[in-house]
Amino acid sequence: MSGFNKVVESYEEAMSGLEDGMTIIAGGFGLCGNPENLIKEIKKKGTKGLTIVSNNCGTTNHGLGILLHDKQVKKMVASYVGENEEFERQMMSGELEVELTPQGTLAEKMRAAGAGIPAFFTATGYGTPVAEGKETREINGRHYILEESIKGDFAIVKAWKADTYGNLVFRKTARNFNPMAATAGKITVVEVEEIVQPGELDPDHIHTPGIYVDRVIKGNFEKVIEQRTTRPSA
Amino acid sequence: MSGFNKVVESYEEAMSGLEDGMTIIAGGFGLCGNPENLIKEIKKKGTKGLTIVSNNCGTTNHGLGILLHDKQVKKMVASYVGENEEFERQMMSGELEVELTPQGTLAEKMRAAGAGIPAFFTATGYGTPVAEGKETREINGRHYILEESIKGDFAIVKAWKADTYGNLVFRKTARNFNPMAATAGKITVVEVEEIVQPGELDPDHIHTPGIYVDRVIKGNFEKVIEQRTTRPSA
Amino acid sequence: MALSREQLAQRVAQELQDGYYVNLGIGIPTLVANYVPKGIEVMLQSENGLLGMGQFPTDDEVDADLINAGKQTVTMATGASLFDSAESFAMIRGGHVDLTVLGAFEVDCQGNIASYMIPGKLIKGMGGAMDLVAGADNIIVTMTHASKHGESKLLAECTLPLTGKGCIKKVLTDLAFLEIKEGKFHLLERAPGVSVDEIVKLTAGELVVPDNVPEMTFS
Amino acid sequence: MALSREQLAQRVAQELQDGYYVNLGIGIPTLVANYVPKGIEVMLQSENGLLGMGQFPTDDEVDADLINAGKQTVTMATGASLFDSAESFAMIRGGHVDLTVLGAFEVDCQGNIASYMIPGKLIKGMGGAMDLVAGADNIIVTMTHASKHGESKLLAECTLPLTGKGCIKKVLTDLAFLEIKEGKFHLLERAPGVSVDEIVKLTAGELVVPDNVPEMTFS
Repeated sequence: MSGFNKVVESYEEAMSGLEDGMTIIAGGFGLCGNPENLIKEIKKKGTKGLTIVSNNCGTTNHGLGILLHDKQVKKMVASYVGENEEFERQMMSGELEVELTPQGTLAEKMRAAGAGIPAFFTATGYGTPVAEGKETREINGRHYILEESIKGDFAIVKAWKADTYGNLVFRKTARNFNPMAATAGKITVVEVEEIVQPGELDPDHIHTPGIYVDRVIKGNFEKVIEQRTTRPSA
Repeated sequence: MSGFNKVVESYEEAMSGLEDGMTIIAGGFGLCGNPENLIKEIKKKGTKGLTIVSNNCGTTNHGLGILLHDKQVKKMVASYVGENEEFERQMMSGELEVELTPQGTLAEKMRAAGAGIPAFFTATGYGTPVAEGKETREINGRHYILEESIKGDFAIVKAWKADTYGNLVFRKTARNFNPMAATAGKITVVEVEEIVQPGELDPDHIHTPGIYVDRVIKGNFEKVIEQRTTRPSA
Repeated sequence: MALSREQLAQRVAQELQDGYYVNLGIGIPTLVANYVPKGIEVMLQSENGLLGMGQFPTDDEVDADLINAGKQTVTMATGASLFDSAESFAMIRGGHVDLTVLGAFEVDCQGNIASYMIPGKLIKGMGGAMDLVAGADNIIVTMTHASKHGESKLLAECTLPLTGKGCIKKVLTDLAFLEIKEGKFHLLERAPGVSVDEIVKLTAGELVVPDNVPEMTFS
Repeated sequence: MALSREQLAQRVAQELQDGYYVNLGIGIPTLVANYVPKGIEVMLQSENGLLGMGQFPTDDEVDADLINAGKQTVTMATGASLFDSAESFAMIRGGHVDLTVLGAFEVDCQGNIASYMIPGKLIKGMGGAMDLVAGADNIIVTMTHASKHGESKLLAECTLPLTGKGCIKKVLTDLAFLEIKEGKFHLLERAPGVSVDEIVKLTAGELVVPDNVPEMTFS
């Protein structure tokens, strides 16, 4: 690697340095825009005792869900359990530690980590189990709780296109948590559908500047659809 | 106005409702990307006792600077005084109240206001005059101060293009504070170089979704350059 | 007669106003989109990063990269915009969404809502619901008035873990449309053919009943 | 001989490493861009919303919408990206910039820096400087060692309002390159032809002088 070329050639290289007990921030909303091949690489590596921060944990057989089978995950920080029975089972049985976090708070925690903000106040979760043990404060007549940012040893991200400098463009709702995740990893690894040369992406329309990105790899994606819903053709 | 059509035809209409003593959040970095015609309309209206939140106050004769001449501004919240002698003079003499705010903190205060975050911790300004009277806290061995969000009665914004629904696209470094300002106004007014029909802007590349925007007007722009620096042609 | 799911959606749709940005939760709220009154335009926000959600795609239009918060494939309406989750919740938490419609297990007359878990039985997670109820001024909760066993879901105090505290002001059930204020439920309308007595019987929290309770009307 | 402005820039440039993202302040720091060592690529961040700042434009290229933090017209380098001020300072405050170079009025041996105002005389404002010094691990302050009147600017304690507290570890003056640690200045290098005695005389804060203080070399 030299200069700003961040392209790596193998998934092994992409995830090198990942160790037992680390924290991983993962982009994706269910199976939409999830870094599916990076997740498969983690499964293959067999890394254990992971803390995973992601909106949900994929489905039972796809996405992050595949890391639950071999008990690679010690703790999940997520907003949603639904659509993954194994997640719910391990949570109910106490095998898996779970920190249920409101979706907006989760997105903001990742952004804050990347932006040097260690904590922020939010109304979300005030007076609910989410507020337990957290500082509360009344500001201008409204109640808020203090939430802390959340940083990962690794961030795993799925983008549509990258240039070799790691500038990223996302596509449609596959963007979701990916841009924030990209800012919150000590090492940020991105898999993309297409790698282009620097200068090919419009600078005004780069969603994630390359400064946040450490490694880029081109992958092939299955893109499983969770709820295929259609209307009849006219 | 009906449905989501936010286009107004006159600057008078664009700034209607502005009253003495209100707070205005303004986009722009010096004269780059500043809502110059909206500012001229405020001068024309002669509204007084304004609090203006903006990175700087234009120059002595352009941009927000023109509101200083007739003492329309009671208070400036800004990061930078340089390049505007009248600003410095009024500040030194005490005629103008000034809250000097670090540039990144200012951007974050606007974003926080739009995002429902009343306050956040930041390392910026710890141990400096900016920290005076503010709560400090040590988190993971680093010192932070608590900064509050800042909301405006009006936000005035300059974008490159808008569709009639108020979806915005900015151009190059004229983006600067504009997207955050757009989220922080009770009434957000945007002037643009071109208005297009809904559907003409690529949804993946809209910088500010129309939900933040109340009024859109097409303007003609002088675009004064503060420091024209060039290299010889090859 | 208790309202059908479709009627619930229809009644909620009467609350829509021209130019509203609306977030519709999973389930009954989603159906509201089918009953937008004539002459009115609304724009649907999907918290996974889409403003201007369109109808379901045809087979040819299906795109794995374009889903709603229920993870269903969708399309975009004209003038739609796409953004990341932080921006999406900035909109929601910053109070920019005009109307939020969502379901619940229980509400109480303090405006509390419980919707995301039943300890020991069911853990779905709150998803974006805690953000939605904390961020919006204008929320309509749609739910059945009572359980299948006739237990009221409109309580003096919620028994399940809360999704939000003191944030609900309007509840539409299959039997009634109610407002919550000053620590009480206030009966505004009743479903066609449903008696005030029945509503009183199935409302566990304190209920204020005015002299005249109009029936809902559907056009 | 005291270093020229160009030599200050040259010496800072020796600290650049391949792949560094760098923020250069107004004045001398800006000149660093002219001395990037051969075989090394760096990318310049301009805090008004540009990563990958290029050279000044030709007359034909001048664009009022493309300026740097000093409000000078600039161009973009290949692979540049543009963003808003919140994103720009997220980069800075989140510690993603590898090296920050900026000027100062004073620094002291506690790592404090003063650079944005002289009470009663001059108020420029801090601009992005407070964010830059609070956000970066790797900062080089460039300044003259003493005032025209021979008053040291490397103090035991800053006298002017601070821009940042305990955040400066490296200072390059026209006379010396110094490190700040454990509450002391440590002399690392001296400008060619400048004696250790002269540096000692013009350093008001406690200064540790090793047995051997090499002269800076310029290629």
